[in-house]
Amino acid sequence: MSTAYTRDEMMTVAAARQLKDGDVCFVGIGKPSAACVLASMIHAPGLVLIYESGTVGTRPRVLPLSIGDGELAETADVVVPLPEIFTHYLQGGRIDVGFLGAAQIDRFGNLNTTVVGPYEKPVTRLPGAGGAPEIITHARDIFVIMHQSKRGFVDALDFRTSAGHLGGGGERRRKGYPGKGPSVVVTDIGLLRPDPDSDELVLVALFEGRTAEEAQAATGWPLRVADKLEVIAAPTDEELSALRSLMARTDAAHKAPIRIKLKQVQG
Amino acid sequence: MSTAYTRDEMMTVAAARQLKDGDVCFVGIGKPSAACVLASMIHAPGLVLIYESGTVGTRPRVLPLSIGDGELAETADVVVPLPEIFTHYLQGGRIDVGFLGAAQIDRFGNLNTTVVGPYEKPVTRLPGAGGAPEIITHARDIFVIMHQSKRGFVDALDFRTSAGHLGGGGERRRKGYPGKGPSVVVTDIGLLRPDPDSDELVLVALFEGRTAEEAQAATGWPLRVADKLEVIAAPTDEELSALRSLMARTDAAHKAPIRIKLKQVQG
Amino acid sequence: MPAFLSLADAIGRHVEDGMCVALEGFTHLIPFAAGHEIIRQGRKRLHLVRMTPDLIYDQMIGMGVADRLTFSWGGNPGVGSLHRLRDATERGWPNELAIFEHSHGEMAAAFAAGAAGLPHGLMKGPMDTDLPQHQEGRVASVVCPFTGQPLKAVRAVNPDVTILHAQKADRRGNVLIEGISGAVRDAAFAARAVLVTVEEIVDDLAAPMNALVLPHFVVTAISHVPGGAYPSYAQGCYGRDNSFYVGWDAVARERETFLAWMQEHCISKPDHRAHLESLGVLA
Amino acid sequence: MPAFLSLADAIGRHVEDGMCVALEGFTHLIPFAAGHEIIRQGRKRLHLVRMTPDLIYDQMIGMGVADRLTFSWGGNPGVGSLHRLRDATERGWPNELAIFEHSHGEMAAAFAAGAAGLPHGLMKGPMDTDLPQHQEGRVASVVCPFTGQPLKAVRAVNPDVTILHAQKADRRGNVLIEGISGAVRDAAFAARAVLVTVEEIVDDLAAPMNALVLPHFVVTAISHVPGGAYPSYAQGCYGRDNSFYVGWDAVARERETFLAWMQEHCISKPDHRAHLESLGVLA
Repeated sequence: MSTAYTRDEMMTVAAARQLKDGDVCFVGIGKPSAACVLASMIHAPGLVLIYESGTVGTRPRVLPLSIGDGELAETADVVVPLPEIFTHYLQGGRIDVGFLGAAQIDRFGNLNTTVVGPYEKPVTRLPGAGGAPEIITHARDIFVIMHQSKRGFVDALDFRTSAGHLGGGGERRRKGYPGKGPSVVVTDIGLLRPDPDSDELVLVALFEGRTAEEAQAATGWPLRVADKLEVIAAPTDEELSALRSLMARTDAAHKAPIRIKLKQVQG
Repeated sequence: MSTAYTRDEMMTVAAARQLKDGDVCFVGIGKPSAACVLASMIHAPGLVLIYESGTVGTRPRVLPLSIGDGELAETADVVVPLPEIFTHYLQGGRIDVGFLGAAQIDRFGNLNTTVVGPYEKPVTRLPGAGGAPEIITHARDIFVIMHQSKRGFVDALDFRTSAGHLGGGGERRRKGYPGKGPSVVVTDIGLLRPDPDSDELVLVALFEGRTAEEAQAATGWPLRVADKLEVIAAPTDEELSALRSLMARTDAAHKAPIRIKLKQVQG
Repeated sequence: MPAFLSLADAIGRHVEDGMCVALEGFTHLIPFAAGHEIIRQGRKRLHLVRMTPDLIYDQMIGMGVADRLTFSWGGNPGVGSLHRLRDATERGWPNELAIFEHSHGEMAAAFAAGAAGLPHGLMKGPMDTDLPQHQEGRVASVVCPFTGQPLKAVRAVNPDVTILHAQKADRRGNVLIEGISGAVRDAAFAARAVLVTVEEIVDDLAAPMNALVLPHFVVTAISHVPGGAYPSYAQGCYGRDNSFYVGWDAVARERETFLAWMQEHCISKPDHRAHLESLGVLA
Repeated sequence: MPAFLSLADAIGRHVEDGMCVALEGFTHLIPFAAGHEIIRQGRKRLHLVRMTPDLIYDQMIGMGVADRLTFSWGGNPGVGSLHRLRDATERGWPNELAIFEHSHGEMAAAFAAGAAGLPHGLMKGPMDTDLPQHQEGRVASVVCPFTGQPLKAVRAVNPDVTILHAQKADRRGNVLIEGISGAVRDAAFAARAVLVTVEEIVDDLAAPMNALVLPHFVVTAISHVPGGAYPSYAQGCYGRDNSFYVGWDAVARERETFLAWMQEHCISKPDHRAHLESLGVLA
């Protein structure tokens, strides 16, 4: 039996477990980053982490706050210009998994990170696309991580920033997307996976102590539940202690004061 | 009065004099390279030499045999991937002068480096285009250096590898080429420049001791001669001694035996 | 060869009202000092271009220097919204701001095409998103003449001026950039003029053979502005001040606190050194 | 992660008759050892791709391994012709050789498009040359949808196998290339399989942050072949043997001397080390 843990910790651990050793993973900032770094510290030491800032094969010891922290460059196998990440790595078909977050997701795994409300007169203006449309198109597989709530799991997106399974029923495959699209959505309640025929996201697994009703109540469409629901094991002591020390190191690093020593002109 | 010198030396020195200090120069291998390196050692220390191998701002102490000798990389400000040379530097409009040689040239400065005789059944198969078609299109100005002979200065090219002034009479300008095309052809007899209206190459200058008749006899079309022919001064002692020591260093370097020490696997 | 100018002179001579200006640097090497100088000099109606607007564009937009923004991700990384950017787009304060939005891949393609002298770049799809409805004249469908495959054409971006921060320049004006470079190389080659602030001016760049060096003939002016990327960072010189990014959220949330902060730390300060002193971040 | 194989195994497993194979490296880091191994293993009907065929393709073509050649400059740099290439194209010896000719800019665009997963690259013109008459299906005119400007489309090149030589690999299979790199990065990313011969296998590449590194997941197999670029060179390891290039002219001019040389120095030798010994170039 393991220690007490938070729902956030469970979500991050479950997300980390999705990654296989040796995967080449295009990492989104925030929760995806925590999951990927955690995986690389536990069961997937050969996981290759690529951030869109241009850092390839990076092994950060603390989580980056931004997608371009110095930590990512210092621990990378190589740092390349950002356009090369999009042409040679992503569009060139070198990425196994893209790991993304979003503000809204619909039943077919389409994502919105652009705007809530109308585009021209937004209720909430979100940051926008970033690299997500290209990641979701080209990475062979896509994992999504999001807190489950009716605000985020919506019946209809306000804006489709990134194409998941489109209208479902194999539309994405028929259109010849290079990558297969979102294959799992990790939430703070459990896991959703697309139905192989309809592409509709189905609740397939629950974290210990969570219920299907809870998931349905947190979803803006009538969420289907798999006949047989897997139960996800609680975080192991190893996972929890790795995650917590990662978070502690990260907090300390982000709070460390920056002091600048100005350089003078030589000679 | 300067020392005795060869026609080749005169040609190289005259070519070098065409270059202005500070020019950004895309350098072809062979005679163009000798002229450019010589210029950078004498009157144009700020000449920026770019070779298509990717070496930018190189300052070779010996002439490269190939366009990608290590000397070019070791003395460069930076070495970039070759595609970047063609996209960012050449097509991007960053080159002042392209300095080229060729096997054949016609009266409008069009060049052939591909084939003598028919393309499918060649009499002589030449190396081909290399970067010349792009250099001649995009560099703001083009200098050509070639021994003058009826074999090289032809009435009609067997193959147009690189576009000079096309059919003349401003055709190149009308077609919107980014660069203005060949503005001078340096031979072992003198200098040819295009007529401002017809674009036809006209003999405008002679080296000491050479004659217009000689030039006409070495040209495969009826070569026009400018009303007033400039006479090019003989190489100065400084030019000759710089050129000769450059050539001596180059000879020695190219003859130095290579010995390889094989590296073993570590550990 | 570039001119070596004070930052005030470089901005004064090369950045004019109404210009298209890109301050680039992807999280790393963001030219904050140059952005502040543009604010101090009161430029107006700029068309700002940046993949990630970040705090420097939040500040510039909040101070009313821009009426257009081309971008692909407009947030405070790892923190939340850019409140001044949102106030401008959602409520037109301090002025209306037209936005030209892209994905990162599109912006990279647009800069790369601009750098290569091409009118557009190419991307492979499909990408069924709602963005193209808002990208008229900037994104179009084309067909490969060899395969018949549909492709996306993205119009090139060619700023009037690109402004960068870098670790070093040598005395001939060559600029060395080490670490995360984002789209800075392409943004520089795409621009008509390139201004660079640097941590150091040195006799010898000591650059590795295959480093990212902007050669001097691509650079218009160089200004010696140590600390010029703060609160962004300069690899090998100082780290990113993540706590500043976190703290900015509260400063920028309301117009009044924002204006007061800008007055105290930017407008009233003669230069970047004084700005850094006012923040207490000098060692 | 790439397999660490002997060169004979790497070629034996990954290069098949009839494949499209690019041995790249622009003057620098030309994979001579790998080319010789392909000759030794008697591959046939290869479609060889290289910007600059150089002596290694002269040798391979003369030994009859290829029936197609895609290239942009086919000479012995600074020396003259590639006599075996000319004998093949002009007289069909030892077999007919179809040539697919480009300019350097086109080849660079074709490799870059291939690396980026695009079916074609773009170039700006105009370029009124006679080449397009011989480039059917490889070069086409297209029009920019934004400006109406005519552009040149160049079909992507995607080799079945790209073969490179490099200074170092680490034990995870990351490959470091220093110095002139030509189109090697793009030729590698454009290929379905990538074989690399290296001077050294090390624990730590000690690569500068922004170096040219091929990450291990792009590399299929690595073979430790010190001296594998000779008579080309490996920056920091050994220089280009210009005298070999000069001397090759006389060797390759006649079929008999060529065949005798290949027999003595390549075919009859078990591996690259023995080849180098036979040339007397080992220190």
